[in-house]
Amino acid sequence: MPQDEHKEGIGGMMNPTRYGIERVAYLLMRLSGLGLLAYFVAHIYETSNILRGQVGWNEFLELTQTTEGHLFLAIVIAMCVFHTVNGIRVMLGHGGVGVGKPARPDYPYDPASQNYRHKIGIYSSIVLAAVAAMYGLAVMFGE
Amino acid sequence: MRESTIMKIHYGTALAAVALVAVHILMRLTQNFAESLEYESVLANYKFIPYAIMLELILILLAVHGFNGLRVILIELKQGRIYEKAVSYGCLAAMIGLIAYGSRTIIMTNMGLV
Amino acid sequence: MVDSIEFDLIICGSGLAGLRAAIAAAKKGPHLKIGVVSKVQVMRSHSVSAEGGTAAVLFEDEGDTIESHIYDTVKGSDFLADQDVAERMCVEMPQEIHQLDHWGMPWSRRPDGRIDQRNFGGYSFPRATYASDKVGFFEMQTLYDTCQKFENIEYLNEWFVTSIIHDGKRFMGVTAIELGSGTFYTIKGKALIIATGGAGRLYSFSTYALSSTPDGLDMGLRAGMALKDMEFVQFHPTGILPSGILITEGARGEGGYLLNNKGERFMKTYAAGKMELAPRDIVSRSIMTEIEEGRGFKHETGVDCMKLDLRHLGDEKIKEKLGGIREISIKFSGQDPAKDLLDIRPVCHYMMGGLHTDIDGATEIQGVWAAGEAACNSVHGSNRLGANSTSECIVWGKITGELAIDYIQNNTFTNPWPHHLVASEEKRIYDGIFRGNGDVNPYEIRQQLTDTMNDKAYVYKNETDLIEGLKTIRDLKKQTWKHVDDKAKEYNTNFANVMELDSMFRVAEIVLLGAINRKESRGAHSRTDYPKRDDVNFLHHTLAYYDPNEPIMKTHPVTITRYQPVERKY
Amino acid sequence: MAQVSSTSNEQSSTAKSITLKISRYNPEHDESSQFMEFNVKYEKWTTVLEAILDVKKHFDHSVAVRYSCRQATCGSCGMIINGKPRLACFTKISELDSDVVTVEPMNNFPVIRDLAVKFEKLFDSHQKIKPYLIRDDTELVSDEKEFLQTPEEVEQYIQFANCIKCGLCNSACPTMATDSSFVGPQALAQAYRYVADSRDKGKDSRLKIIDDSHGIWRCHFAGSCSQVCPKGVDPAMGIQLLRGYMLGFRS
Ligand SMILES: Cc1cc2nc3c(=O)[nH]c(=O)nc-3n(C[C@H](O)[C@H](O)[C@H](O)COP(=O)(O)OP(=O)(O)OC[C@H]3O[C@@H](n4cnc5c(N)ncnc54)[C@H](O)[C@@H]3O)c2cc1C
Ligand code: HEM
Ligand code: SF4
Ligand code: F3S
Ligand code: FES
Repeated sequence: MPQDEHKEGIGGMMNPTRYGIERVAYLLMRLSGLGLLAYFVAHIYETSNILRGQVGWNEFLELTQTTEGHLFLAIVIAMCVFHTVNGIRVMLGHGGVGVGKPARPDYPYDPASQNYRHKIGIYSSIVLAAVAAMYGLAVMFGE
Repeated sequence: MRESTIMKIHYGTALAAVALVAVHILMRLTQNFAESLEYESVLANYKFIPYAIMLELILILLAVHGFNGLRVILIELKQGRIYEKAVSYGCLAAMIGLIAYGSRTIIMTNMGLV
Repeated sequence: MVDSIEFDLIICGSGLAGLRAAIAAAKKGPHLKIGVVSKVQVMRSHSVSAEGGTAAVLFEDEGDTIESHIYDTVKGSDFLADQDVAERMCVEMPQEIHQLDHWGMPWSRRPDGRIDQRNFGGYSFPRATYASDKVGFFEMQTLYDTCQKFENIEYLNEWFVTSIIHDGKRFMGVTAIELGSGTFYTIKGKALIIATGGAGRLYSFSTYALSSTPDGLDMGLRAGMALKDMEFVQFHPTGILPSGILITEGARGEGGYLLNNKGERFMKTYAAGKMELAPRDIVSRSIMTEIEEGRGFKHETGVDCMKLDLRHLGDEKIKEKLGGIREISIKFSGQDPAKDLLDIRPVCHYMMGGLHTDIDGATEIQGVWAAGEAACNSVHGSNRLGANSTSECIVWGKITGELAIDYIQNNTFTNPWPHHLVASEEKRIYDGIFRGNGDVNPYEIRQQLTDTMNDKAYVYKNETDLIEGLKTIRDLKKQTWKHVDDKAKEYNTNFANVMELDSMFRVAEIVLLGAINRKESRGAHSRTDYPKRDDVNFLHHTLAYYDPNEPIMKTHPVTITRYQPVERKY
Repeated sequence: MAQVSSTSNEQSSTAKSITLKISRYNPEHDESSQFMEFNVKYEKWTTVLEAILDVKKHFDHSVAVRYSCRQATCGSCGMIINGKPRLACFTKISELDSDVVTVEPMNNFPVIRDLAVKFEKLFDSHQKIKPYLIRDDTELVSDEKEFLQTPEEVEQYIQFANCIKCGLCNSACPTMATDSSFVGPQALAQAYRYVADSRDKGKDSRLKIIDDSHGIWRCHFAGSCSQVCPKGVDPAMGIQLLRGYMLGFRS
């Protein structure tokens, strides 16, 4: 029997409740990345319908121009905005920008990398995503 | 390929995509939403060569970025030489497949083969 | 058959002494196999707790001298130190500090980039080299990390060594239990370095790690070596309440005051010249005298204590130089040294005694060396100065590591393996302890033993107390505590704990016997019934040998080279 | 004369009590882990480690737990306490604010028994990143003095040198939760500790080692490592700064 490594597993990886907003951002980043990938593949397929001529295109368009379709699109917009804005934050972070400067830590320890700059980044990506989704809904349903 | 090269590409594609997707969406927004989706206007867009080139670029960038992202998630979920090789090549194949399929649409539409 | 593995050199213990020895040996004998065996994971050793500093003369250009370091050490020892040994340490130390620096030690620095030093008790020059207040921790890290370079060092993490195997003259191997799997092993080897550290957990109020029990001392004792000067137990003046965790002497080195309940710096009565920075034995006695004369405080646990005042140092200086003790006092005692007075009390902190070795760290068995706190090469005599212990560990770690390699390379090893000794050791621990029966809780016995030591052999001692203590301990020993209720093999710490207790009994007895025999007051050994030092009758070391009935006590001369004993005044 | 002895074991009238739930599991014998409950008394300063040892001493000698220094410097006693990785000796019962204290072995480490876990992988990863000064003259030749290093230069790495190898960060990290080959925040932070040391010249060789498909790139700046670190090491910062070198943001 291979040794049980006692890993926390996917449940532990996904659990967003324990380590603050940074861990929520981590999870949303993953989910939105996957969601966008799925949408992207679907979108390529969708647009390929143009090859079927005007009738084919319109047929397909009708399938998506429903309430569910619009809601789905709104989520895609949200994911896209979140993933993009948070992606920029993450890239800056990965490059060492805004993660604080090394310094003697004083008890009680307060890790400099978990700072307000990045927290603001996370919250603003969430807010922007929500705003974008609402704007999208307004446009789509506003017809 | 070294992991750092792959990841630099990942970040690079992301950055480039930010710009291009922004243009893509902005162009959609210059028109009324429903109008923008009308067959004629879509087709016209495809026929406009600079726009078609941009679409092709977006296609490549996002496919590379997205499938590499998928690869990252998958190799973190489970380890093993064979599995990781399968994931890497699988993602590469899917990436190429999607680019080919998308390019077909763009090229054919652009050349007026519809 | 008992499972067996083999090394050229076995190092038992992975504290500062053990790791320094490992590096010295690995460098000198790159083709020899070195095994570091430790009952805790290698870098979890007690040495990580050392806080304040490591003594060495670095600033001869500013007036410090090696000579002065030697004299301070000898005077601090109340003239019981072997002076050639003290000299050796002081001469070797400066380059060891620089060697540690070359290996990556994060020493605290002066603005010009040179290594900084701070003041410590009993020195006539500030020569405690420090790295904030985590000296031992950083030294351990530096040595551990440097060890990672060497491919010929292997680490046996969490192996409990139980005995030393030799053929009457020459070392052959050790027996050990791998705690993880519970397997009993023989580890064969050509040479052994014992670096099992101090035994401060003989006392219940102690600064030591919970793993600091006298297993190594007892192992040597049972193998026929002598324990030397065990009656000299150092009590550090400032253990914080209620845990007993150390507040480093560096706190006073940086300018901290000791206050009694009149708000006076009472040290002016006892050592006006050095005040709070008198050697530890003197400060601890002063605190106890103050308490007995009614000028102490009561802690909320009901224990008498004294106050340590660091407030005038200011928050910034405390954070910079005493960050570790700031964390400790806020977390464990709820007292912020920048705002509150700390509740402190003398606490068991160091064993001057240990396995009897010569100046090279060689023991009485060929092929066995001892280094660090487990050894007694008599560098500290009857009272160690702060910061001299990590120095000792490093210097003799290096010396013994190199000598052991020389010995291995210059001898042939063909003697037949003494199977019967392994068999009898297996019987001793498995039949005698693991499968033993009885209904007395060994943990409660251990508590009573350590409480007895605390009550009867504390800062001030006297004949009645000591004899009573010895009697209590012998009575406790007779009870039926030799059994292990945990029957599993894997990670059986219950088994290890009972073996530790077994060794504690033998060593505690020697501490008390030594103290009873020494009818004088010298250094850390302070008898109210014999308050004066007696150089006529007691200017000698105490040796104790194993005997199944009662330890055999002997004496050993002190090496005096240039400093004749004089009255010790600060 | 009476000299008051042990202090930590005395129970004053202020003692309260909690239920301590200890995860028990011996992979050699048991199918799965089970909780055993004990009622223990505590004072405001009692740590979780003391409570566990209290159980070991008085109720059940067989509880398997690793400990040594009891002052948060040796890194032995990491475990999951009420759902989060913490040091048992550095967590007071009173600060948990709960009537039930649950202790489990750390995640992402194989269990040896009960609360004790195997550390081999952490030690191996640590060794892999070459945790020592790399330059030609590390071995002292007789009369050499120290390498000069200003206090400001020390400040560049001292934070990361505080790591006690307790493994809490590895236990909290989301990548570690599924990736058995990831080097982990502990080792990566140590790689940065040495790279940032002005005395070191081994940056390139270390960057090469961690540039692996299970190396530094598997950190997504989730930050959980820094949130659980009991010593203020902030591995997340070290890792991002290190990656800054690899991305060419820093030199
Ligand atoms: C709180 C505190 C602070 C101190 N501060 C200072 C200071 O500032 N300056 C100074 O100079 N000195 C200081 N000292 C003293 C100094 O730290 C110690 O004397 C020194 O660390 C001892 O190191 P060592 O290598 O001899 O042994 P230790 O570090 O105690 O190591 C003992 C080793 O032996 C192993 N071992 C024991 N028994 C067995 C067995 N049966 N089988 C296998 N392995 C075994 C243990 O696992 C451990 O690895 C301090 C001491 C304390 C208690
Ligand atoms: C347009 C702007 C985008 C930016 C700035 C961006 C940025 C990033 C970044 C920085 C990462 C790395 C995250 C990490 O390592 O923690 C990432 C991951 C990922 N991205 Fe994007 N991305 C963008 C668009 C997209 C799109 C459109 C898709 C879908 C096709 C996508 C799919 C993914 C996936 C699947 C991942 C892996 C998720 C993870 O590892 O957490 N991204 N992105
Ligand atoms: S970085 Fe912090 S949490 Fe991680 S091992 Fe080191 S001390 Fe523990
Ligand atoms: S939690 Fe893990 S993902 Fe990175 S920032 Fe810390 S290593
Ligand atoms: S016992 Fe050493 S860190 Fe907790």
